[in-house]
Amino acid sequence: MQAKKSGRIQPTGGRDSMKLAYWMYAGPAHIGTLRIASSFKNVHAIMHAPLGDDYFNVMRSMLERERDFTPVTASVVDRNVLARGSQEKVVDNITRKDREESPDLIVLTPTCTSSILQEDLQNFVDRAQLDARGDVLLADVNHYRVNELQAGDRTLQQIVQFYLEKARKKGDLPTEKTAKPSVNIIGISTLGFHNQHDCTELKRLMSDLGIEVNEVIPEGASVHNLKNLPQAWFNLVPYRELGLMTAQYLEQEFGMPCVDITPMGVVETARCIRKIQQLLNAQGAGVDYEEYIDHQTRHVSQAAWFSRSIDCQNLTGKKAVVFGDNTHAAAMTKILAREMGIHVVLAGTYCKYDADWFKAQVSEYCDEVLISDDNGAIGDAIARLEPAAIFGTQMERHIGKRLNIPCGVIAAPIHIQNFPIGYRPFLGYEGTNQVADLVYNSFTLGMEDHLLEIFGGHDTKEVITKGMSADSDLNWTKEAQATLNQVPGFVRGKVKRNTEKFARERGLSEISLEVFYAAKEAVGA
Amino acid sequence: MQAKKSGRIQPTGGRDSMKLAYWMYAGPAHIGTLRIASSFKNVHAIMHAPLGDDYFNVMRSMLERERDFTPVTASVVDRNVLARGSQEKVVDNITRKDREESPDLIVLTPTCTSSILQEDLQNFVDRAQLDARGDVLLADVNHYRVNELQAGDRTLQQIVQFYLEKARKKGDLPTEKTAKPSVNIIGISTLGFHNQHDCTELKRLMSDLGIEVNEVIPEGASVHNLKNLPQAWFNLVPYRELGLMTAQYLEQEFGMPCVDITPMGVVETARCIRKIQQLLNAQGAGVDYEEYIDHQTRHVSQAAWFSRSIDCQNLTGKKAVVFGDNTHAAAMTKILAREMGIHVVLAGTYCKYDADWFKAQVSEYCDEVLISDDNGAIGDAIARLEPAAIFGTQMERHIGKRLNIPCGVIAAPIHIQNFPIGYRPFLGYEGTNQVADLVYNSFTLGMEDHLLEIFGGHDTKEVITKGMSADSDLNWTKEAQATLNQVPGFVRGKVKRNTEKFARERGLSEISLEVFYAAKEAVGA
Amino acid sequence: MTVAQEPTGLNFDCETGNYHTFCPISCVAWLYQKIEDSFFLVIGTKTCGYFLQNAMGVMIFAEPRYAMAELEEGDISAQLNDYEELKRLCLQIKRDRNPSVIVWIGTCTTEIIKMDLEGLAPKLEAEIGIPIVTARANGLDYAFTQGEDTVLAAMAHRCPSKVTSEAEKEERNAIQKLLTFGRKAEETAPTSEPKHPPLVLFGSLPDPVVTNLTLELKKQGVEVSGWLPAKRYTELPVIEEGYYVAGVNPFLSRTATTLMRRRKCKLIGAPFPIGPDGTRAWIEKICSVFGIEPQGLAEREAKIWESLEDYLQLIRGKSVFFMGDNLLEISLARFLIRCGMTVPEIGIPYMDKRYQAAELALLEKTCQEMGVSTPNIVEKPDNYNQLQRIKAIQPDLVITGMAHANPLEARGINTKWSVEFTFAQIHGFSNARDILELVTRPLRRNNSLKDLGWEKLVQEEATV
Amino acid sequence: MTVAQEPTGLNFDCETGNYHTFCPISCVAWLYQKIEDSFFLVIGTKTCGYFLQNAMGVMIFAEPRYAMAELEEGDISAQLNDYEELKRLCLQIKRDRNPSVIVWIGTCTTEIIKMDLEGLAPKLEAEIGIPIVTARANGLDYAFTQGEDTVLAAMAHRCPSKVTSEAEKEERNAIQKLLTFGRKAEETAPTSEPKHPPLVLFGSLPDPVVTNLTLELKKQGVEVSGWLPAKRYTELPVIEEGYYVAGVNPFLSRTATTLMRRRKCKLIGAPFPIGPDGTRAWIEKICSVFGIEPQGLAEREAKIWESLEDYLQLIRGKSVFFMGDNLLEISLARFLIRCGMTVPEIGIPYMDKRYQAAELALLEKTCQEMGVSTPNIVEKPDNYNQLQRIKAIQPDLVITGMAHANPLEARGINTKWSVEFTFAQIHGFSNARDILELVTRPLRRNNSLKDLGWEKLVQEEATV
Repeated sequence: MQAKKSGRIQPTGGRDSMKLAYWMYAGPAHIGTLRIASSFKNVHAIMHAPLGDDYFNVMRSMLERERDFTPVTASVVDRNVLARGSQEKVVDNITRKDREESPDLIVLTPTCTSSILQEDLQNFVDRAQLDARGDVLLADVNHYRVNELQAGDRTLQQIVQFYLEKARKKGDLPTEKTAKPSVNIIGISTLGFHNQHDCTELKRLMSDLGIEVNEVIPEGASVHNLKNLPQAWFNLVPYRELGLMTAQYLEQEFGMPCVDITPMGVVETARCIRKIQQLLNAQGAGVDYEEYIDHQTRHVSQAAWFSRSIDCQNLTGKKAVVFGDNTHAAAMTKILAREMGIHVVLAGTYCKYDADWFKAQVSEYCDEVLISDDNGAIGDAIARLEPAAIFGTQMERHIGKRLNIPCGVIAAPIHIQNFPIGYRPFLGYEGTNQVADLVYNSFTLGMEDHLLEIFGGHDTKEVITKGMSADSDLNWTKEAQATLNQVPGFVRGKVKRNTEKFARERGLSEISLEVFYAAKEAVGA
Repeated sequence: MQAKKSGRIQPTGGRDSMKLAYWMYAGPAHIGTLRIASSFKNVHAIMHAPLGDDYFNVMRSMLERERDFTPVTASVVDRNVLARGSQEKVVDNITRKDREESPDLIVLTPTCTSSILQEDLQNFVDRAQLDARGDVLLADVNHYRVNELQAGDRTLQQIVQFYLEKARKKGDLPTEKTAKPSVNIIGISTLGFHNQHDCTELKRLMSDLGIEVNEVIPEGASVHNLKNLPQAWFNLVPYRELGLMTAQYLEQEFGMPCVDITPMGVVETARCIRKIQQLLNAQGAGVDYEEYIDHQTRHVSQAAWFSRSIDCQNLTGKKAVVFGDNTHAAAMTKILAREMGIHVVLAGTYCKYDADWFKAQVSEYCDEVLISDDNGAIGDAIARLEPAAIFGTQMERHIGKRLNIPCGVIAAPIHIQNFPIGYRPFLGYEGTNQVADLVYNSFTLGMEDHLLEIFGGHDTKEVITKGMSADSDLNWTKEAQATLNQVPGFVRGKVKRNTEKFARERGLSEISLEVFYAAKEAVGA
Repeated sequence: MTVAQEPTGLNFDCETGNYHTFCPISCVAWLYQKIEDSFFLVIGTKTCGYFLQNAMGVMIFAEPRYAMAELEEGDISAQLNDYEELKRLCLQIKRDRNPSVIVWIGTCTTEIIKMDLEGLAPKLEAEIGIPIVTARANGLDYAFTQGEDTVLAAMAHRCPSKVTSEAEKEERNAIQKLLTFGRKAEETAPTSEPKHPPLVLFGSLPDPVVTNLTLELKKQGVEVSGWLPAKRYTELPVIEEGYYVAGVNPFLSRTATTLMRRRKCKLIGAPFPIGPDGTRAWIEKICSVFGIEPQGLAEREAKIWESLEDYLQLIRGKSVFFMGDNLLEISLARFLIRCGMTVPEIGIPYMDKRYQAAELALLEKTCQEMGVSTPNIVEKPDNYNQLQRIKAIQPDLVITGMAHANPLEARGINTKWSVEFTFAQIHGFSNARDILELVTRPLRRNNSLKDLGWEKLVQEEATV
Repeated sequence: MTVAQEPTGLNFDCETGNYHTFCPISCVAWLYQKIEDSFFLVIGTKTCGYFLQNAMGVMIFAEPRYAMAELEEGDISAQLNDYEELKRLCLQIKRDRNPSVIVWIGTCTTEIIKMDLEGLAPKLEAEIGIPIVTARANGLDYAFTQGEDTVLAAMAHRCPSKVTSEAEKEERNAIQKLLTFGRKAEETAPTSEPKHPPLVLFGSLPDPVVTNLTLELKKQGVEVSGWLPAKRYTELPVIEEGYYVAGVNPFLSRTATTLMRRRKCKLIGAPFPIGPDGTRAWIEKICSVFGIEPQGLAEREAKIWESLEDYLQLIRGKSVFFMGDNLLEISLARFLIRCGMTVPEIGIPYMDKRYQAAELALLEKTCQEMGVSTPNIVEKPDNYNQLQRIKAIQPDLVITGMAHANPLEARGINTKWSVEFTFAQIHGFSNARDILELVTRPLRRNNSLKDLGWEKLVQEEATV
């Protein structure tokens, strides 16, 4: 089937309307597919797309400081290709790459743009497979219905299923479990948020627990080894966004149990380990990890002690906003609220497609839940709530910069700062330490800035009264305004608002000193 | 001998005059002594001092988030004690503590204040020793001649010598070397800059090299084990400020060789390992660490690759100022200049007592060397040089905040941020990773602030011209000023200065656009 | 004078032990901020300087309006001329900062070497043309907050006794100006003479608290003529013989004595305006001296108590142990007992039973009314002995200096830093919430940890 | 027209391979900064938006003056009315930002679904009262920097052809104003009519570079009447039939054609003012068209070369390979050959031999004069094949897109990002240093690493 040159795809019932977007929390679908394909060893992706759509290669090379060429080639769609149809070019490029680099697998994906052409790409793949020595696969995602995260989840499942079915057909599928308890770690991928260090930490954790790591997928995995997946005793899916579909497939087909508790924070790490213990013992392992958990909690991880220390006491009741992907936003909300006594006024996620899970996880730990991928909505919420700190993405970090609120970055979209060279896992026991530092530094460096602001003006004889926008329907007397100006900058906005609310409720149009103090007594403004 | 109640101590030839001090890079001598004493296990210090001088306990408890009570007790000197003489109180307090907690050793130290009394404290100690079951020792330091670092070095040596001589007298001194190559790591102490993580990293390094750790002192060491020190094949002194006197004593008395190359940075870590190899092979070990060094450099540490990567290329030739203690300032200067191609315009140390070593280490890697403990001088130099980044102490970080220059903290004076919960060594191969992150983030976060500054003003239709103080003897025409204002903020000061210099050299009193561009061409302003 | 008699129902003890407080030179950390045109020069050793830099958490403020005159060996050994050395530094300060006053803070070292600061200051002041105030805030004689006492006592000497020009009177009366600013002309035009003798309050409080307390008194018809210290040295209040004075802090006995003996003022001895009970008692006492019948104070206090109920529920019936640090202990204990807590022990570095007489009497009365036993008041406690007592008593909360907080927490004992009460705004009706916010924070935090089953997390770590 | 003939001595090749450049919508990243009262609306998919956010490194600027109109499934499937949808977004932009112009950037998607932006814009412009300019900066037809070409070509239509009021003339002539501002009245009072027909320059350059090039021409007696684009949309230059125009960037062939064909301007075909050689040639060509004898240009160029000597020593005799990215390749190669380098291959996404004719001729001449062989010019190169050639040739430097830099460095090949030349200030005499600063940086850096013996550090890592 040739490209429909006349444009518009068939109506599919979509009702979303054009959106004004300044910022995206998750990338387009093909990014997810490419992350999976290029995480595997010796897998190549062919991107059927116009010039300029192949910036995935730039992201991988620059953000991960990757030493190797990214195994993704754009089969360029230009005006000529559009006119002639792209089948020949795509098939040529697949077979050419098959010859040039002998990949085990070539994955073909369009982008949002080329998917509009509604070409029969499966047919392209079938044609190319005739000549290619390696496998050829069309990534099966709808580029307008799913985002990067969902597409990645789906592509990983698709590749796993492909190789397991292939092995089954060949009668090449090992059926026995490994002798010792073993695990597949599913969902570690290139351009994932701190994935590399998390993976190291998870491997250490498994080693501590006496569990062999059977396979880690997709990062660094060979598709030839996928057939060995069912030999593991269980699957561990640390991130909710990537790997669950694969784990579900493995559970359905091979009855493999799955642990999908993210081991982030002291409490959740313990819960994850206990779940593993339960699954292993159900298979006759007879392990007891309680002593290990206790030892790690009290002596190895410093996070529990940090929670009890005076530094953390001073954070008690401070307000924080959390925003990110499901995995990190939910885990962070629990850590802040449950382990550190910090008041989470809002927890939010941009994973709209999985909102119910998020709400169920965080509702008891926060005042408000926000499910949105509109950065303006999050910015407005932060400005309204004026938290003492934010834990969010790079976007929230910049919102915080504008509002002068410190922000610790806890989730993708990824940024080069999320590929530190030094060891910075978020998961496992060392992860609890790193998170404790992040929390502490976010609050205290914010406090330091405020202190500098307060004391900075006292250097000279001339005392400069710090200005504040008199943007209000209420009239502040000079003395009340002067007193308000003495309130430290980081709570001044809140005091002002509460005082005005108090005045409005009482029908006062002027805020005198007396009103100011009365408000403080009444509402703790 | 009773206290000389009438004040002033005897002239000792000191000629220093009263100093106006806003900031101190190193603490007073007794802090050094207390750091050593409280690093050991089951050693108690008695501080003979007025109320308020015992803030060491606060520092240790707060900065290190120490769970245990700091084993330091102030024997309070007040008006009554002054009047009656302090011997009885000091002796009572020593013997009381000996009873209460049975420490192996009690170290007595005065502070700057009480040392003026010129009491015969050795006599107090001798008296106390009559009743005490544990050992009692007077820290032998001159509180007006040496600072925290020198006092710590001396106290460690004094304690080591005390126990080695004691063991020798008792005929209790093991003389044989350990069967396998072994090392004493000397100089890890409480309130040391990232010492705990450095120690972990050094132990891992020694383990990788097949070297047993014989003793680590003073942190966590028992004085009973000091007699085993000579069994090690060599001593490793990672920090120049603490441990060298001990190592020299051990070399003189027991012929133990010492490695005093700080393993910080890829090159110096390799040099340190090669020196160890040489010492071991001289004792017949027959080790070859070249392959290990190569593997670590190329595959484990990411720092060498970072140096070659595009991120680091963009730092080439950028200007940096380095300031800190000898160990960290020298190592950092070498890393920046030699491993990263960064232009170190000034390297400085506050370790005035050891200035020659510093000059010899860094001279070839920087334009200028500054030996000073006057924070004003360093601040002025930074303001003059306008580097793109600073690597210094907390003081320089604050200088940088004022001047809007990012600063990575690389040296004491310690601050709670230098006691991270997450793993952050400066030494060894993981240290190279952490340092690379520090360098990269310092430069790029600085750049980010500048970019925000540049683009921040473009949000609305109204373009606000960023002000700049017209503080100059030269007259800038409006158009030249406007063009200058278009220069990015972070180099504007430099461009302005160079242009004015150019104009002055040519006797021009007005800077027109033509002069502005002529200056750019002539001096690259 | 109006100071009350010493109470008798309380048990006082003096351990004269080894205890920890911050050095009295700490006071520069808040006084330099309070007096905006001042410069504080601490004349001492590296030990003093390093303390200010580290323990006070002020290391982040490069070049604040205070510095160390660091005594070197040459100074100690008297080889150098103190006058010339201090002149050099003060001229540098004049050049760099040009303050309205330089406050010399003497230390233990200047005491021991008997440096004659009081003798040098007038001569140098005349020579360089900047007032120099000297205060002996040394650790041989004083503890922590008493440093403020030494400075205010010294400044009490500098308050003018008569103001000549109207302009100066205007400047000196800055508080009155602030409070009337913006009012209609007719309201203020005939500067109504207060109906009572002038009243000056002493004690360094943050400006909003100064305004607040001044307003509270104004509501009762009491005009405050001035505060010692004022926001600026040039605005120190006029003090004439016969003026009434009242303190707002329990650690200002020396200032009180100076005002009484040297400036011939009449001291109003009252409980301190900390907590709604103390604030009410303080206002009532001042009113009573001036023969004013206070209006609506009981209702006012009741309303505040009502607004505190959410916090009170957290602490009622719980015990709090004061290790002793900042001399605010009696006032805080009295308020917390009124809140429903019990107090087994109040450690305190120094106990002036005369200056604190009214506060001690209120404490005793409060214990009776609340039906709890009176606390044991231990002057100059021995911290080691206290830790043994804490281990035995297992109080619900220990208010302690910074050195002991983390180790106590590690042993499952809730703590709160005493120093926070020094820096927080705790005076007056409105700030009662802030005290309870601090007091309840460890309880709230550790409650939430307890729900998790983490209580034993560090408790078994070690024994006291 | 004055465009030179196509040169013949160069070898051109077209691989039509799979190559990487940035998407042409990138141009919004610099154009929204250049035109300060503009708003750019990119009408495309998530793929476009994520590109702008990530690859252009602009993710840190929340809410800059550009945004995505993100096409959702409903838009693609034509269920929704494009006009209504765009109107909704543009009204929102008007409300939030109130720009002087909204530039619609069409993308591959709008091409494929044949969204009629050119048809919708005039209607919407009339309805909402803000000019709407449409540009088809899509990747089907254009590469990277050509995005600017599409925008400028569209804006060329919007330049007024006649100015009525004096006030508007004043505004339109902002550059002239800038240059004469501050001069004495008599110097400027009789607005001296230029001695040549009006000249308008086109190409987006940072303001300091605009001023610099304007000044260079002024020195020779050539007045620049305006720049396309100007700092503000409201200051777009007047263009009348017969005006002369000259481009400053090699990727503006469509703008040049539009100015010639639609606005009846005369194009001055010159090498581009990049490097001292190019800048001199550019000025000379403009002067020659106006019959002006340029003064002191040879000395000027010589002096610049002299000042570059420290850099030249680093690159003389070294080879540089252009993989091809931003269409600046010919100009940069010509300058670097003049610097003493050799260039085996110039990859370039698109080669307009007519518009670049003078530049190509200068390249050829430069090669002859420097005695080096002419580069192989490869249009639409195949990156995989290029990597094989690089492996064979082992050039001293590869100027490449961001995707290939780190892997090449890891294999011991020095690289420089081509994109940096797009963003740096490289035009005119003064900026020649900046080009060499960029070009030599990897050489200087890797020299210093080489001294360390670290060369083989990653070279053996893998083979190309």
